[in-house]
Amino acid sequence: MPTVGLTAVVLLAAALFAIGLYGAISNDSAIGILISLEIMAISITVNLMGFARFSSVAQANAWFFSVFLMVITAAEIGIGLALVVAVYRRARTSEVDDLSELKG
Amino acid sequence: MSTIATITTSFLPPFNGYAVLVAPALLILVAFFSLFADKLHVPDRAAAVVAAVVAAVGACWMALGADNVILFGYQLVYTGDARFAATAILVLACAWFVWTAAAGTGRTREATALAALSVSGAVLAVAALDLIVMLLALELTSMPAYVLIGYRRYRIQGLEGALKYFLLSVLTSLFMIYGASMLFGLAGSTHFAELRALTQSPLSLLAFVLLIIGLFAKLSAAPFHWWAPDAYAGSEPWTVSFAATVPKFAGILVIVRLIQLVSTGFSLAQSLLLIGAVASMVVGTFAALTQSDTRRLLAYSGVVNVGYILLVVAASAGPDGATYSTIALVSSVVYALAYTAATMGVLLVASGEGGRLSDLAGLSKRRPAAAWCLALFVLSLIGVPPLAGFFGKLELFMTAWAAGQQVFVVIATVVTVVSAFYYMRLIKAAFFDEPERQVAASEDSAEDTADVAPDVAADSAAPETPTPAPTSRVGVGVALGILLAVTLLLGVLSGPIITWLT
Amino acid sequence: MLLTIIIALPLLGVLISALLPHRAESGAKWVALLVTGADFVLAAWQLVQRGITGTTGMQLETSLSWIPQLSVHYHIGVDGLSLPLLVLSTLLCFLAVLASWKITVKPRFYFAMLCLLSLGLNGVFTALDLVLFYVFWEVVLVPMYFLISQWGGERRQYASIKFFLYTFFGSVFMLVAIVALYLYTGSFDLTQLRDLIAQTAALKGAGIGSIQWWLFGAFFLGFAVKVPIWPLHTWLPDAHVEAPTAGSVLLAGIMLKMGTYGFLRISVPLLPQGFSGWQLILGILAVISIVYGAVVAFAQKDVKKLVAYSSVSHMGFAMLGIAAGTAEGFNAAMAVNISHGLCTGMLFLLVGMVYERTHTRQIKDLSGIAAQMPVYAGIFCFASFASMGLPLLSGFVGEFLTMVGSWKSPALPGIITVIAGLGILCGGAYMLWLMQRMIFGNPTPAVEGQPDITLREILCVVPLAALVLVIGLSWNTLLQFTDPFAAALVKILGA
Amino acid sequence: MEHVAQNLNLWWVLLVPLLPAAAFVVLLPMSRRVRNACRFVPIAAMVVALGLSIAAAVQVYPGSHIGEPFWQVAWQLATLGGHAVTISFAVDSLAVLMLVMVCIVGICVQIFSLFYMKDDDRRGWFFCVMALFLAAMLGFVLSGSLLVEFALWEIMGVCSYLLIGFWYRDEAPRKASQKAFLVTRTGDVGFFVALAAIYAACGSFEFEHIFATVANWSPALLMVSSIGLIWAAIGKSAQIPLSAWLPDAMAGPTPGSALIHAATMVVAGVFMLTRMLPVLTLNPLAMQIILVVGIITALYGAILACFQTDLKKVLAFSTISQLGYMVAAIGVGSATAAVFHLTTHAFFKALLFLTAGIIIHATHTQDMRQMGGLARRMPITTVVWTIGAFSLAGVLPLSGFFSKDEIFTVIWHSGQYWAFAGAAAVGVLTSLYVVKTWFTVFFGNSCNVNAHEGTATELVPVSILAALTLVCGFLTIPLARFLGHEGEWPSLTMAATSTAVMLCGAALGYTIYARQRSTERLKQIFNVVVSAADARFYLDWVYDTFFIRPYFWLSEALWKLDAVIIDGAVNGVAWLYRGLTRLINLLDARIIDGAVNGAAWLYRALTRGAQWFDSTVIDGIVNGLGTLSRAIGAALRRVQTGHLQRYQRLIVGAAVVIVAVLVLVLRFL
Repeated sequence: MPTVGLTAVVLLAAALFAIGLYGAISNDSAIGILISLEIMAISITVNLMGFARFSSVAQANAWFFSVFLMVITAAEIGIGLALVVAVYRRARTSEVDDLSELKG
Repeated sequence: MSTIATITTSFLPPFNGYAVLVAPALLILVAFFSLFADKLHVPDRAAAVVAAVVAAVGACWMALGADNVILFGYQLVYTGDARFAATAILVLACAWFVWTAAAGTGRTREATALAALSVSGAVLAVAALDLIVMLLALELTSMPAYVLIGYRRYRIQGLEGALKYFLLSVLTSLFMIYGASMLFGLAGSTHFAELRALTQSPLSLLAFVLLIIGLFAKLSAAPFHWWAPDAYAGSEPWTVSFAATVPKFAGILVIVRLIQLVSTGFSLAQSLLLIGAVASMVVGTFAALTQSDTRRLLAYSGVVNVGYILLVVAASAGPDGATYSTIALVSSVVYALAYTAATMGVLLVASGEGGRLSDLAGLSKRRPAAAWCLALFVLSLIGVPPLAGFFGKLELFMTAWAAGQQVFVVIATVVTVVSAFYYMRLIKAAFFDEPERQVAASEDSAEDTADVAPDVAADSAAPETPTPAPTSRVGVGVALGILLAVTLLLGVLSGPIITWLT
Repeated sequence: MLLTIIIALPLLGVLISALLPHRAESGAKWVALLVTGADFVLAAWQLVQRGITGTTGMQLETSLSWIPQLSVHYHIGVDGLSLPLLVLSTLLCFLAVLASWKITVKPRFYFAMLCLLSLGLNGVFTALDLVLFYVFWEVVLVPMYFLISQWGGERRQYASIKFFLYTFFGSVFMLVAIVALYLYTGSFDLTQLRDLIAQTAALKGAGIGSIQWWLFGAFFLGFAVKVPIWPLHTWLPDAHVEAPTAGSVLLAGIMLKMGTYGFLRISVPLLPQGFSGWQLILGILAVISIVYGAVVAFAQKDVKKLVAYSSVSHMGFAMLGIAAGTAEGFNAAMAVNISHGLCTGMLFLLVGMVYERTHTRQIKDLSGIAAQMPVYAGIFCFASFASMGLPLLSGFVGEFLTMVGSWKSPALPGIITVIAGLGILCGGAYMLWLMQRMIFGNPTPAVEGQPDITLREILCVVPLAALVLVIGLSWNTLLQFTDPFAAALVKILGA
Repeated sequence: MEHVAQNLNLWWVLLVPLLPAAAFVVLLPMSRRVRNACRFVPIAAMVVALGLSIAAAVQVYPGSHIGEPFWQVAWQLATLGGHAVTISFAVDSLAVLMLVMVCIVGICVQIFSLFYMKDDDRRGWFFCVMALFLAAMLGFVLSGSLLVEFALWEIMGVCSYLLIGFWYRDEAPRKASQKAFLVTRTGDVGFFVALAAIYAACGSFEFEHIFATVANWSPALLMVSSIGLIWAAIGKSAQIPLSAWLPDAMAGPTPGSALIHAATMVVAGVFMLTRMLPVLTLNPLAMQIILVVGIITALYGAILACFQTDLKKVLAFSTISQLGYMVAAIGVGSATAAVFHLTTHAFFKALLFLTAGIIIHATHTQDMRQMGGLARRMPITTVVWTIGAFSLAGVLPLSGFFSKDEIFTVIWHSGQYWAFAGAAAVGVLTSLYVVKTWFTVFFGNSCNVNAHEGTATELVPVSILAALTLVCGFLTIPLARFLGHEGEWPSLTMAATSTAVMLCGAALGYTIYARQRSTERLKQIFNVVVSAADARFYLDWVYDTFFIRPYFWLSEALWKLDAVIIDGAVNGVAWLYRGLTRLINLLDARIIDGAVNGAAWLYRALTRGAQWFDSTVIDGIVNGLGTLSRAIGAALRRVQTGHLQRYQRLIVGAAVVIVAVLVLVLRFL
């Protein structure tokens, strides 16, 4: 079975990134947006693993990078969910479109 | 690794001094201490006092520390300008902590903790010479800022602003991380010096653009500044004064350092930065003209000021930019401090009154000293000599002009003249307008107590009515005094400061 | 070192009077009086000493490096041009403090602002480095803005904002010109700039359209707003009417001189070719200012506005003197500067006194002052005749030398001198018309029963009157300072 | 004619002007009461000054040509561009003569005003200003440089302003003083230009320096300076067309008018012309102008004097016409004739004015129609008035005859016969109005019953002047020789012609006025001339319509220009902004509901902005830029709708646009 090349992995990562991006833009509910942001984060990790496996880059660096990336994403999700819950408790909705009081 | 050594040693002599990290470490300790303050039966504002002391000590430590400290194998390098930036950030933080200790309303423990974390992140970010460290430090700086914007949990605007700020920032920082990962993949290493050697290919160019776009969003530079007005208008001026200054200062340092070291490889870096600069200046000025809310006005003024800095950075990113890179770095750091000090000053003065311009009405009668401080900060923002704003702008425009961006400097001068119009409205409000209603509490604070929904879920325990500790005028005076000193002395002492920076 | 003391002394006044405790508010005026008085004594002592030894070249120079990277130096010095102006500035500040003895609204800030204004003015007249000059130029702007906006009349807010934006607009162009000069020659220092400019090839071209011409144009905008020259003068009447007495005295007495000082110190010596291109334009605008100011002054209903427009007309003479480009012309410009400062300072003090008593400035409400306040009427007539340009008084020195200078100047046609002569006539017309309506005639209810001039008020006016008489009688007391500078300037233009 | 040695040390002559100046300086700071008390100080000063001038006259006796000073002092006023400018005083024969004349008249007037002003509470101020005026006049006469002459010339103008407007409470004196000062200053504009031209030509103001270099002046410069000097003399000596101020100046106190508006100040113009004669003679056109102006003014004054009913106005117009004579004399180049007439005129005109003062004081009115038959009640005044009046008319033994005859001969010898005819006509008219006033005031039905003779203090100075008028006639020769000119008695034929002219006028006057016949019939015949005369030949009307009213209109118009157009452009911004925000709100409703992604919307907004911007530019309101930026600002704020989704789309849209732009740039780079 044909070996999977670097370009294939990068393309996969790019595709995943695009899916996540589209999800973030078109979603109405905040939770939906959070989930799609997570997909984008994962696509970056796939990208890193692709480079680690196929290109001559020092593998250790790639692993550090992806571990730190996961740390960052975990922190973001923690804060994101806290905010969404707080908003829900206050405004009884997590639909982003309803939250348009601040403008101008 | 050898190439890194040769490049960095070419201008940075090796010197192991991890002592420099004392400041961020202390700050993190303070954060934990303030989080558990109620367990230790310590009064609410004590945390802020401790944080202020630590920030002051950290600032002196940084200022007097040795030069060119290299840590973690060239990932964290405290050159002259990094140390100056760190000192500046710690001075700003100290002023903020003093103000919180003096006049912070309601629970300030958590705010102190968040701010301490954010400052430690910023202190690290200014010295980052490695992609991973940079990303980590930037995230550490901005995450507490999201929460600070939404600090008043029981106010929907604050939370809405925070949510918007959070979602948009995460989206753009994911762009940044994606670009960084692509660059890492192509260049094989995350260190800036390695990235410089990167050959120019469409893929690497795309990655670099994404990285820069992420940084633009962090700085609220135009096309990506949408979160700033809503985020700032949502929350209290007190929290905005921190969120609008320290993360932005760190972001400026990072983008300047990045462009200085990496941009030579990418010929398009200059045009990208120019687009960002002009867009920010134009959009920021026009939008600010019609604002009636202090925080929103300062948000757009922030966009404009970042536009000026991007102009200088773009000047140094050009083909012959190398000669101007040091002056560009110096002038952008000096201007960043001048701008952030003035913005924090204005917002701290406004924190005592309320978010909208009309709340400032009659300030000169109620608090004449604060009104005159406000006037001085605004005059510095306009760029009237002998305040810091003028010297910052003078150096910025002269460097940009010398580097060949004459057309954009003319645009910047016109924008400065137009900016005088909307900045003067702050002075007009403070000195000329008469307060319409004598209601002491401004509309924001009235809202704090009004919309406490009765049927709030048990666990979030309706916020105990904030026992308003007496605002000590001395504390407020000291906080504004620090910022005033920065605004006044930065201009006059710009000679020695520049020698320190280079 | 002494010059730095003279400049920085008002700073002491600013700090002390601003930081006085609330209880000791009335002490602020004494502090201000002491500081400005000492400042004046020091400056006058220097003038007398210099008078004996003569002032050729720069005196009392001190030069410290301030921003080495941009080669900006704290370089100050005094010569024939700036020493008289410095003494006039310190004198007027002292008299302004004396005249605002009855200020009760926030006196601490009021006198702090006056001292800050005095600091700025001293700085402008002694700075020999373009950036330092620009900094002091802007520093003067801020206290004046607050003086007008906080202690002014009804439309003070509009007037102060307009004053601020007009001057700020002008000074932005001046900054651009200063930066451009730096980029061409690499130095901000006035003394070296002249030969640097002469050497740089780029700035060689003469006549319209050359770079020097554009640079002169940019400086012209900055200074013309301040002088004020005809189209850019509309801020002056509003600012004067709304400013408090002390504010108007300083605004008209000394701040208008910053414009002409700028021309004589920066524009003409540094950009001789640029100047030759602009000479005719300056001359025409100056003559328009003279006649326009005099004619419009005739139609004024408010005394302060009348005196404000008279300032536009008088400063028109100074500009005509500069535009002439001859030795008599430059002497005339400096003579008008000093004598206009003295006469208009006196007039504004006197108008202030009437306003303090009758609380009205409308001419139709005031008449018959001679019957009610004879001594005041005498002094007012003296001041009016001085500003009309009566011989044996200082007004005549300036106007006469302008006529002689502009006639001798090759660049200006003869007709300009004749029109300027008509300007002098119109000047006489509005002054006489004012005296006839305000001083003579039967006292109106507003003037009825007003007390005559008090000793303090006389003390305000007597020094100015004495100087007007001394300069009028022996021209040399003033011209011995200005003539070496004028001769040097003519040599530069000639070369 | 041997000349007196030039090395006389006459420093003390400078005391003559300094003494009254000292009196002025002493009197000025005094309070009103003290100043009224020491009114005598100026009189004492003048007496000493008279003594000194007579001594100077004796010292200098045989005299020398005009312009050759016996003694001169100069000092440096200032250095202009390294070139020294000096001012100086010079004593020559003309100066000494004028010193004596001015001192005599001054003392007489001051003694007269002791009584005349005794019940006015500001009499101290009157004497103070008189002292300043005398000091200025004496200094003016002695000045050796044109600049000093100009300075003191203007000081005299101020003194006349203060004296005319002495009773400033009433309307007439206030208006008259302002009119006088402004008209004279109109003349001074000419002096200013002349001074500038002369300095430009020869770099100094000293007379001998000017006369030395005048030969090689450029004709244009010569023309400008002479025209300027003539214009100044016209202004000061109330010649046509600037003569309207002198009749109105009669609103001031009579002694003031006597001294200033008859004897001294108004002749300053003539004196200046005599001083600058060497410059003027080089310019034939200028001499012709002077002659023409002189003759016309003489005619104008004489005609109008005949139609005046106010006693002082008659004398005012008579002064104008006599000044016309002097100017005409200079016009034909003879300085001595002019100076001789100036001296005699000063005496008899001062005499007439002071006597008029006595009459007015006695009858409490200035209107001649209410006077009559005073001869019986005031004999001495009548005798003295007759001496003065007949000298004015030119009756044989009196000084007027000789000086007028001198002028007739000089005009005749110059060959300008039209001028001689004019002069003769003026002679006729002069004697006409002299006889007219003589009859109406002193004879006919006496309607002032309680008119009483003047007191001693009034009559003494008047009689001194009368004596001088008698004596001066016989001094023609010595006076001429004193001025360095070979004088001779008027030839028989000339004496006969001038007496004939006088008798003809007198006869005409006798027939009309002696028998109080009503002059109504005469008025119908010459009604056009009479109405014109009443309006002073419409001179004042010309002033008003062509100068004063348009000046008021111009100043109002320019002030409106200032307030509306220049200011309007600046604060028009606020009004514009309100108008445009309403327009934007209208557009606003349609944009929002269009769900457009960020990039496309931005593009359309810019085009609409551009199209809208053109419409404003076409209107030409450049200051709309301020409003445009606010309008765009408002539009931009529309984009900030608060919807998170929109922001995300905007960010992504922006990123896409930027990448696209960069890629395009890369391809073409």
